[in-house]
Amino acid sequence: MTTGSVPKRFSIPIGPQHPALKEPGHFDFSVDGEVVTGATVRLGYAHRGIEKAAENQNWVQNLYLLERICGICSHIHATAYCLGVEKLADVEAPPRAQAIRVLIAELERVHSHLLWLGVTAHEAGFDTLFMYSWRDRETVMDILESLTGNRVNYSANMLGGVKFDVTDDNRKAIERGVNFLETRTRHYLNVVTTDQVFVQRTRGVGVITREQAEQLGVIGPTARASGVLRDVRVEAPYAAYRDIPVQPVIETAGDLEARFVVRLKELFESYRLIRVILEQMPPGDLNVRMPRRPKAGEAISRVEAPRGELFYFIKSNGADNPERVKVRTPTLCNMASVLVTAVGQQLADVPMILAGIDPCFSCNDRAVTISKAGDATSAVWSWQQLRQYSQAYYRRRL
Amino acid sequence: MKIGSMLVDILRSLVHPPATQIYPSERRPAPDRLRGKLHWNPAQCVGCGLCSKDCPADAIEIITVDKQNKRFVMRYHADRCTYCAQCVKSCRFNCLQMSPEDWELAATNKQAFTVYYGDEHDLQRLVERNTQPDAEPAKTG
Amino acid sequence: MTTEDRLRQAQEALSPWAQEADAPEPVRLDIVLDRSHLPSAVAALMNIRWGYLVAITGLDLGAEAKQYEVLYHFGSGAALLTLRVRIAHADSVVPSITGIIPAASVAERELSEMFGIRVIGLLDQSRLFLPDDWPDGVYPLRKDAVLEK
Amino acid sequence: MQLKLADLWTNALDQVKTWARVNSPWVIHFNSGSCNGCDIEILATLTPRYDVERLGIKLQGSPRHADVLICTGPVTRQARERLRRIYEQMPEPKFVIAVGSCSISGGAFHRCYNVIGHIDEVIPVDVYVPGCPPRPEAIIDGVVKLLEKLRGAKTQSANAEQEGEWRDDNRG
Repeated sequence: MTTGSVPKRFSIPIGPQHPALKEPGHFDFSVDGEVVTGATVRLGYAHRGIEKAAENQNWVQNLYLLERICGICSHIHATAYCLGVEKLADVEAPPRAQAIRVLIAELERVHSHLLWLGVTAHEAGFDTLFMYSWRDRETVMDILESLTGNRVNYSANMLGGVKFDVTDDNRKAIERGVNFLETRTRHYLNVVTTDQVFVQRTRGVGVITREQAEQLGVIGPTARASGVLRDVRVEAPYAAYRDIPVQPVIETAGDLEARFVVRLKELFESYRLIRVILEQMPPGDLNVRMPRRPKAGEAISRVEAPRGELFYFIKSNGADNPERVKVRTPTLCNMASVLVTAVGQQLADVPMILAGIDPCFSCNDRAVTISKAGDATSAVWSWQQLRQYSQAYYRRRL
Repeated sequence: MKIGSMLVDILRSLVHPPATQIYPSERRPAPDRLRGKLHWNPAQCVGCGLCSKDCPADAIEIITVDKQNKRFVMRYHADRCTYCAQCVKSCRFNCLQMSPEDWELAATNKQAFTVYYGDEHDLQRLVERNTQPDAEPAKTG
Repeated sequence: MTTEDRLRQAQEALSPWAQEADAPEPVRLDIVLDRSHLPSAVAALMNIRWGYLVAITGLDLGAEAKQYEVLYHFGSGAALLTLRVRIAHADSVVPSITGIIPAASVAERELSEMFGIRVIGLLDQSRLFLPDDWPDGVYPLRKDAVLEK
Repeated sequence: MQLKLADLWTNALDQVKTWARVNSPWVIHFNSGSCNGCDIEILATLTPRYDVERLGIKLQGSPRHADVLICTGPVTRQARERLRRIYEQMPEPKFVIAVGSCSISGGAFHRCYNVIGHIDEVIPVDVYVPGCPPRPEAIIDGVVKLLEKLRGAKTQSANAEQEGEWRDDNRG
């Protein structure tokens, strides 16, 4: 560093091991004072090469490999793959299996959104909310564990159906758990929209306008918080969603608060769906026989993961192994929005903005670099001036 | 707008019983469907090898001891296993089961994770065959 | 607007460039294009505000065909439009569509990294998610890639 | 006599050190390419239901403050150097717990080209916790097994010896 002149811009590297996020990713923020002027991210720490590995093992093995793309939304990955392969093989899973798939997908959405609520609250320094939401999340984890046999990576799907049935005991446990979670979610919705301390960290922060959202191709709850309806469950229903219509949740503000509200309101929709599925569970078999080699062809399957649209392209050449499996995860579409919206924001808000899209690096294992030069004027200030400025600034913010 | 909207939770927690489970001193029974360590029953096995073929992690090896009399030994790697239970579904003779009891598998060395299942007599024969220097290597499949 | 209407609208907008059209599923439409027409076709789609770019898929058609195929998936509601562009192994170059859809840069960088397909007009060609010490000239998703652990 | 006193003193100090270490291990967590499943389960052990802080375990943000490194996931090519660097930054004595099947053997990812191996090919591991992912209880069980090991051994020297062994293994 040279003395005599103050460098105009600092670059702040964060990661790959960092205290806030539990996943590896390297960020580089250039800042002008406290304002972010550019952001780059280097991912790939969790890049394992799954798409290639999928070409070298058989169709059944791939189900479990692809399920492990992401531990948080594992079931939805497996569902997308199963739906695609079943399409190729011209087989349809029985209605009861479809209903169980959707039931678990919605339970998974509940677990994922509650997890996100806690982690993002932790980013905001609101550890009380983090601890309480994770305590309540254990309710849905218990349900999933007793239903599927594992807390994460449920392995509920198999090609041609599901592995297990929903018993009366399960049904009762789910109903009890959902009732409890519904009252808790109402409480949390109240907290994130009325608690003054928290709202100051979220309202008007990291705004993605409707135009930006459309232009950047944002998807999932992040898009829905900006007033863009992108929900595969609504637009192109699959599995049991064809019989049980989903009411989309839309907010228009596009800021962090709206993202909280959208995800929490989606939880109520999930609770409703879970109740409806349990009520209207069709009778019948759990799975149908699948050929070991699906016919040659191409299939596309799109499903709605907790983070947004998940896209699978599967190509078969009639052999034991797939010819190509392409996975496009929701975080890939949303990551660009973070780096764009982070520019011009306070550095202290960046972790919140990043967490706001519910990023998942394991899903993503790709990287994005978007740099935008800030136009903030640089000047050398005395300590006194800086203090006055900061006080005035925060008074303005309040 | 208000401040401290979670204060009620905190106050309520003062009188509620704790949510914490004191795990190592008190062991809560796991759910029946829990997928723990794999167990193999050799009685029904015909050695089709579908379990090891469908295993996403190569955790199962079926070793043929005597092909004519259908004697097999299974080598199971608990450290490779993804606990997905595909093998249980693939087996048409219900030889495999995932135990809801065996899930505390932590160990300080890796040898503990390689487990041999099978008839005692077959295991003995396998050991003999492997100790003989000119014996053909154990066939897997 | 129904899904059929959307697909019809897309087909009409793309008709000047479409070499072949196919509907593998009722909600899907595949259109084969020449790579030189790709930017104008994508611009035509965006002009009528038809959906958004869902993904870009690369395919290696193998040693016999000696071709790559690049698939640009667009989604609008339930309708799914795929623009297919075929290029030879020896001449693996496609034009970039980032001028029209800036968010496509990620997908295009992935394509060039995994298949070694050169994307003309893509500004940032730096390494995306392969490791820093990855050998140059090895493209993992090519069928003939030699991958050492 | 003087020598004996010094011995006593070192012995007592060792005991105090072991006591402190066993009663309050500070941990750091690194994901070297895992699917996230183990990570959220590790996080779950910190939250009210399992609350490992009652065992004196505290999650640290910096490797400089940590005694135990909890690793998840197979080691990807890009994460290998970072994992090694974090391990090197930790003060002696240090211990490693590998959580999840893929961190022990590659698990479902053993066919992936960018996975160069498992944790114990990069750094020495003290306790292995298989599972995909292991339940939070099983992770606590792993930590407890590590603590038992610490209580039994004179940690500093034992660790040094073990590391020597590990290096030998690797050479061969």
